[in-house]
Amino acid sequence: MVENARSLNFATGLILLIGMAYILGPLYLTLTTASHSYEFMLRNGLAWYPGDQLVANMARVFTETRIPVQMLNSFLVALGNAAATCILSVLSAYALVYFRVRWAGVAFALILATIMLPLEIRVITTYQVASNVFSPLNALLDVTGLNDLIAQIAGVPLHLEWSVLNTHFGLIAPLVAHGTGTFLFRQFFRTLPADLFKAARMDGAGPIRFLFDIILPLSRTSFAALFVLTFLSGWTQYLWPLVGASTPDMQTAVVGLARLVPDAEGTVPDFPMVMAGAVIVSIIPLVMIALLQRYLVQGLVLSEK
Amino acid sequence: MSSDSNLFSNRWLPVLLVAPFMLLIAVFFYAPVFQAFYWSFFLEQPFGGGSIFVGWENFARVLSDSEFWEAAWRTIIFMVTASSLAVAVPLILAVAADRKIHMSLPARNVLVWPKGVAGASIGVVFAFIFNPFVGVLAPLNNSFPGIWAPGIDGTDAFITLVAAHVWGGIPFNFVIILAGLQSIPRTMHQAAAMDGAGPWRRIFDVQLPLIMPQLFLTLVLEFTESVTSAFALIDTITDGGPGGATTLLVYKIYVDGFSGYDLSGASTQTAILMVFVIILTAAQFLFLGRRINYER
Amino acid sequence: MNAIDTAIRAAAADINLAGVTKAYDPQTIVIPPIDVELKAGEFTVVLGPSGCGKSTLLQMIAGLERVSAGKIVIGGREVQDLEPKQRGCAMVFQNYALYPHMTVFENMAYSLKVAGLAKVERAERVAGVAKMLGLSDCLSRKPGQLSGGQRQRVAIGRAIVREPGVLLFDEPLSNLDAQLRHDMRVELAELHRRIGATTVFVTHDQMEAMTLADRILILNRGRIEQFDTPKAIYHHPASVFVARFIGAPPMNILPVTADGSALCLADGQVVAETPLTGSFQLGIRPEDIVTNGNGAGRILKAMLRFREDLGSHSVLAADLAGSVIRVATPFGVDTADQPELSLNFPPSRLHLFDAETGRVMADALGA
Amino acid sequence: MNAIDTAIRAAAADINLAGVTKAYDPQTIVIPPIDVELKAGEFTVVLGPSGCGKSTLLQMIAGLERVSAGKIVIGGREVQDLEPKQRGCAMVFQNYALYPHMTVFENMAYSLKVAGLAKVERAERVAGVAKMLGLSDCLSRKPGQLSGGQRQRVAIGRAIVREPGVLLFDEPLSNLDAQLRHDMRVELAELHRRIGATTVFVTHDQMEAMTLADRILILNRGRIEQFDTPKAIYHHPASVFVARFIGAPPMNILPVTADGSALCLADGQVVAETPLTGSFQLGIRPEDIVTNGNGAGRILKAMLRFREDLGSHSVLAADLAGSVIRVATPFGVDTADQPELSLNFPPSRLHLFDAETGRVMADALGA
Amino acid sequence: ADIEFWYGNTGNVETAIKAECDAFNAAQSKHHVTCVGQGSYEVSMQKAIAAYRSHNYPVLIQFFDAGTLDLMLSDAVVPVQDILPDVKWNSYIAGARAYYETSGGKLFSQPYNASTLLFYTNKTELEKAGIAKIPTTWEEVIDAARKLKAAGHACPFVTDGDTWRVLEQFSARHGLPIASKHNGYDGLDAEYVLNTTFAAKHLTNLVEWRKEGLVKLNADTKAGNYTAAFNAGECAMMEGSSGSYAASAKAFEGKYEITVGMAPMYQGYERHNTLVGGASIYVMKGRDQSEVDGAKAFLDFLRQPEQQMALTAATGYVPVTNDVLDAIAKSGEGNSTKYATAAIGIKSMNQPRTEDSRGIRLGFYVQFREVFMEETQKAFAGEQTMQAALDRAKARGDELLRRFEKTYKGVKLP
Ligand SMILES: Nc1ncnc2c1ncn2[C@@H]1O[C@H](COP(=O)(O)OP(=O)(O)OP(=O)(O)O)[C@@H](O)[C@H]1O
Ligand SMILES: Nc1ncnc2c1ncn2[C@@H]1O[C@H](COP(=O)(O)OP(=O)(O)OP(=O)(O)O)[C@@H](O)[C@H]1O
Ligand SMILES: O=P(O)(O)OC[C@H](O)CO
Ligand SMILES: [Mg+2]
Ligand SMILES: [Mg+2]
Repeated sequence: MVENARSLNFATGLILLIGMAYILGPLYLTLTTASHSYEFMLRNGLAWYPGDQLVANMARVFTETRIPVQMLNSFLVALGNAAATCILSVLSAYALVYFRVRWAGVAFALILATIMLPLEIRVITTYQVASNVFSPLNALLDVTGLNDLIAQIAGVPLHLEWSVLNTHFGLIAPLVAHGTGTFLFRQFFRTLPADLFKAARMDGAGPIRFLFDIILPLSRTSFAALFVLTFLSGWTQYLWPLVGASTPDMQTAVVGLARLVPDAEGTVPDFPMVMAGAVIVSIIPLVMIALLQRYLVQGLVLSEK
Repeated sequence: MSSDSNLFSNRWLPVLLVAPFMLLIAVFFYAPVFQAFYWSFFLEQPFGGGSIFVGWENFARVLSDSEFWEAAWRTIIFMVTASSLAVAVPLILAVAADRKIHMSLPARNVLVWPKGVAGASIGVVFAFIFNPFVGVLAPLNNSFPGIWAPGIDGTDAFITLVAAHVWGGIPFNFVIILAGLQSIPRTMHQAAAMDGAGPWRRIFDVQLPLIMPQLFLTLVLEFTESVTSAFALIDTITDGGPGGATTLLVYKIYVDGFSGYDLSGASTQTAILMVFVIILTAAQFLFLGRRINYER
Repeated sequence: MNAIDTAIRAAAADINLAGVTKAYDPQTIVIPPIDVELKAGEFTVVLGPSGCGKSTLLQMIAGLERVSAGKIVIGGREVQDLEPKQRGCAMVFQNYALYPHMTVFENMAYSLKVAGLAKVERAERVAGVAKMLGLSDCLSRKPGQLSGGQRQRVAIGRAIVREPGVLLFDEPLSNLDAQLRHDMRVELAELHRRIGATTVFVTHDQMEAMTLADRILILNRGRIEQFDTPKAIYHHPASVFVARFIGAPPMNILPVTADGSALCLADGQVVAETPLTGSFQLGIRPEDIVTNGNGAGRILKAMLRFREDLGSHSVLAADLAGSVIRVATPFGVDTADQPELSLNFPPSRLHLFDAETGRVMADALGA
Repeated sequence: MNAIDTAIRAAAADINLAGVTKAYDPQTIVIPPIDVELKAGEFTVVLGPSGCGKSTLLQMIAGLERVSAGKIVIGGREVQDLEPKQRGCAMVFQNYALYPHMTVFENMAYSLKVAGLAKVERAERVAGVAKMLGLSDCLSRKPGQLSGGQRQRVAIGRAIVREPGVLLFDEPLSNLDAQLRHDMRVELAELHRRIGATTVFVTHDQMEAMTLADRILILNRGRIEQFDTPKAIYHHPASVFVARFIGAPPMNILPVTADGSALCLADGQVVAETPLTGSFQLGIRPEDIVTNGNGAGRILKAMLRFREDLGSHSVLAADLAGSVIRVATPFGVDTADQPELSLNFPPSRLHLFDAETGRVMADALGA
Repeated sequence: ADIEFWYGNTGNVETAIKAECDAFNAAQSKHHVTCVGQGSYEVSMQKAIAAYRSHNYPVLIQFFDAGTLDLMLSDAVVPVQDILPDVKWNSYIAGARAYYETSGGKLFSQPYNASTLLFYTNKTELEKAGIAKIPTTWEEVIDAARKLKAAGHACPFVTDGDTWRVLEQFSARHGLPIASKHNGYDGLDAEYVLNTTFAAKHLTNLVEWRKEGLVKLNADTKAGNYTAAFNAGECAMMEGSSGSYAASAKAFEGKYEITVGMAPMYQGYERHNTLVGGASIYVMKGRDQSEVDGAKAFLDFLRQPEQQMALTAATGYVPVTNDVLDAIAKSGEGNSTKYATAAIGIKSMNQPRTEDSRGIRLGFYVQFREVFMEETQKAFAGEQTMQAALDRAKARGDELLRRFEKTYKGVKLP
């Protein structure tokens, strides 16, 4: 920057300091509370300084709650969400950018529209659909009258049923039905020089080879960014896992954590344990951010164009 | 773009490539959306025993329901206050972190951390931290009893939600805005400095106008993000209370549909909300999007 | 097997374009029907202003762009409907278009790999080409770790490793700085001598065109203005367009009128004798004008406006009959700084063009 | 009010750099202490290879970069600790750095607005400058809607609208194509004549330097190699560095030894007489070499390697005593294509440099 | 057969339910039951609905009282009495039966974790404040509260203002209707009347008492929750479900003495029965006979006195068949605190009955509970008067009823 005025730097530093305090404050209080005993909390409330019960509280989270197995669910959901989103997005974006198809615009609009209506808005009916994935098909068969035909031929109308509720697939699929990844990759592909495509064609590469030999290796950073983003988003989901999984053993850790509070009806919630749970539940994504922050930033930068 | 030199001409391969994703969004996005609109024209028995077509009656009822409008109004207030804060705070921080001082490196890192903390976890934590008896504001309450009572006072509950939302919303917006700021060429600052503009003036004359695309993006995304985050926060901090003071539309839909098993009512509200969001997003694109399309 | 063969080895081939036309959309015809014959092994430079269709032409030969009409025959085969890889052409792109994630070796070997050539053979061929291009030491580096010149060479290596019958270059030097550009030019010339592929080289830099080409094809809005050797194009431009386009500073063009005996400038000064009548455009190169009035031809009076001293020579700008002309003084000659100049236009150096069409009037000037 | 004054109007001012030093970090000194005096109204071109510190020097004058040590005096005021806007300098950036969100008018008026000038006055001044630069028609357009040359002019307009005492240019023409570059060069020269501000112009294009500069400052790794008029720099380069840097093709440099009487090439051929002894570097410009052995000085034998015909002249590359030298034949001269060349190195055109330091040996050659 | 059973409870109740499931599986080998907790009554119900719609549901589901009408009209369940015709259903106490039977007197579901509203005191604290007699009327409760407050007690009486506690149970035992048509028992065209009965006065009193510092709500307590506040000794008196007795007793152990009694009455009002709360188990329609057999076996198992006693001991839920009280008496632990709620609970539910204290049979009642809470909370926060809140609750509630009526057009109450 141009000026180096001391007062300016001081003000800037102060703003950043306040910002960091705002971010770190709750995290710090979470940690300190998690490091005291339940009795200490009952007596003193919020803990301003660390205690020595952190390990003990964490151990209790592991022995007394379902959070360990729920962490596994979270991990599977996050991983599944990330992997499926990356793969499906890259394929669809590739098809839309690198092929001469007349319907590309329509397809892209259809995909883009999914960004506008978050799952939280349409959760009721998504739940209904998830309870029978074939219901749209059934409805289609009924409406078009095809089912009458089928009923005449086969004797009974076709009515397929497949509930994905309370399955890992069911937890993941509605999260993947989201266009951000396709959008991101499309933007990225469009920044790749057109000559690269020409060069590959001159070298004799067809669409599949071009995808695997050129596009995929070049998309590594975008891939990583999207992967981190969708992993985090899968991990931190709340509403869908809350309704999509009916048993605690299928629920994700975030839901389990939120459940720890009302679970303790009749007693003051065991906040130290809840906070220890919060720490445990956030540790994987936080480590991920710390390690992959670079990709995250690059990925988000891309999405801006 | 229409030229063949840039494109493959295979006919079925692209269909094959898009098909899995299209199928997925057809089933898990469009079918539910369609279902919501469909149900909003019926009175649907919860256990599926039967349904009665009622035309626009559901809409008429919802739209004349003062509860719906209050929830809608609260939603708008939340979106406006929480979303604008969730963009403004990161904006200020990003402008600060864009200056090369010692603090900016750790800040750039730390400010991204909340991205890893789930909305529901934030909720659990903030519920405790803002607890009127044991939380950070307890001393205040000791001196002025009842001054901070999110369990009783709707405004206090609302403030807690906003504070939590902003906390969780900082990273994403911060990163995008910072990226925008950093993509402003150094010479642009130098040119403005030569033109006599100080740092403060440059923020408004150069930096802000130039990161309009990023700001626009954050605003659009923040919009849907606030819906998502709001649900988790409400469900973990306030349960929509006290007295419905924090019942935003998303939460109301969930409660009506899931606790009240009023599928038609919930669907109708969903449908209205969808139309509202679509109109708003379209408006954003039309009014904001158009003005910021200049080349660098 | 035939596919592999043309993909990775072909003899230098003739290229014939017959009535080749290109329109990206029906309204705008980028290239009206053109016919060109390029001889096997010849080095053709395609020169023209931006947007005239050079790249389009090249890409049609390469198969990256479909022809709207017409035939392309390479080495006797009609290829306009074939895929790029079946045409036996290789191409070097303006910004190289190297695969950034592959090493130099992988970049060069990629086409061979796609064609299914065995690993050992691939390695051998790449090694050979790398040696020829002085790239042996950087085979395992990625393009990002190379200098501009090296990248350029990798791009060329990638093209010639396939031993193509036709080598296409689309402004391959335009991203390099002046020094490197000069060096690469020399390298390219030598390379062509060695591998002998029919070469089509697109540029808008006339220096490149002059020094590299066997023949230069000058395009103007998709039409061929002239297709001839560099010398012929320099000394006998077929049109005002060519005359202006080649040479720096460009040829001076002055409106003249002829009355059947003399060729007059706008202010009446007589430049030369001529049997013609009518209006024309007169061309003379800045370096052909003799200052100080002691050359052949009549003396013309001009007013000096300013001079640029370029060390090796100076360029004077002068007003002559209402037009500004440029005069290059040969190096060594120091012109005194007086405003009035006496100039000679040696008749043998004069070019006369039709005022309407801009085409040259053959043998129109006596002397 | 004084602030406004220097911000928007100043007389052409001397610039004195005394012991100015720059180190971005303590290890790497980008500019060792240098002293320069630029006269008021003078047009100084700073020339040097990439990374030599040209931009850094300019930015220190502008106040965009702090000096590590030393004093900068502009128009008698010590300015090294002042803010950019207090120095009365204006600057044109390489990529123009126009504000993309402002119209051309707003771009040009911005500094006036910041300085608090009234609206009417702003409009007046901008209108004046716009007219001078031929921009009157595009005042309400955004930079994105302008051509390269127009953007360039807006950048200049933005700088001169403040009527600065000092005008700084950082490679303002490097993004333009050759034709436009040439035109802008002419425009700039005229502009300078008109507004008369002390001008510092950074470039690495010697053509620009030669044609624009009153004096050229040649930088090499932050050090001043030579600071003199273009002519002096071309004809009397102070070092091998300068000699090689100026002129295209560059001066030929050959290692020579002197035995107190004769100056010999590596293969023993005598080039000239000399009273010196020791090893030196001999320089001669390609265009100073006379071919066909009929010029002044001794005849040297060289082998032709290849020739490039540039139309206006040809450049020959030849082997001489183990080095490759370039010879430019004046236009009009057609050399026969024989491999053996007889060359004259006219003694008056020879430059002798110290083998170690590369500095010129003044008056070292008889003749 | 392998069968599944869904329930909504959490905490120590959930532990007790799981124990019963394990006991069933251990007791015989013909069937195996998997018991799945859904987190809450409301969520459990919604999940059941969606599961039923997708034909992917368990044979046994526990539903709470508020869902009774929805289930009766759902056509999704088979009345237990049809499936198990041989069971002596009239051994169920009338108070429990009334809520879950059809107009024809047929039990629709098997009462399971039955609760009712009780009055809890922290005897130790009351005595400290000089209150010797456990209050039985609201007047006494408030009197005691004043004393407690005077003695420096921060939280004399606590409630969460929940619909079930402050409206349903209050109205029932005071013989007041909350809706016409005997709370909907006589037809879908009922209307709310809660804003016109004495309940309105009581609720207004609560607002006043809260202002005075005698009554506290969840959010007024440090513990954040009324039972937790009572259990921790923060509050001295509370009205609560019998289902939370075990937890309270355990929390008091060694610190305080606890009492439970029937919920307080206003002087001058005759005491009527309190309603059965908690939840009952339904057999879902359309499952295989083998599953139904498993379901029958499990229901039979749960009905056994020993099982009911175990649940009571572990949680405080009230046994609801007449034979259990005898069994408790026979066990010789009749006076043990772990069965403290059994006798008092049954006694409370067996008080004289009116047509308005049978139960609640109103449509979209779960949503109405939300409405009631929302409006009264606003009244407690001072944003509107309690009367206004109740008026609004009635208006919004009637709206729900009309819609329900329309949704089930042509359907008859069974
Ligand atoms: N894909 C395309 N679709 C439509 N028009 C195109 C396309 N590609 C090129 N054109 C148009 O065709 C004309 C010729 O373009 P081409 O790229 O061949 O020019 P060029 O001579 O290579 O120019 P340059 O020197 O700038 O590379 C231009 O007017 C251009 O706008
Ligand atoms: N902000 C900086 N921090 C550290 N080093 C820098 C900085 N700016 C420039 N340098 C270094 O200082 C040296 C001089 O840079 P400068 O930009 O002045 O070169 P230049 O002559 O303008 O080169 P060019 O022709 O490429 O513009 C270079 O080695 C460069 O790497
Ligand atoms: O808390 P419980 O289980 O006694 O249930 C209370 C009410 O009946 C719920 O509707
Ligand atoms: Mg081109
Ligand atoms: Mg520079």
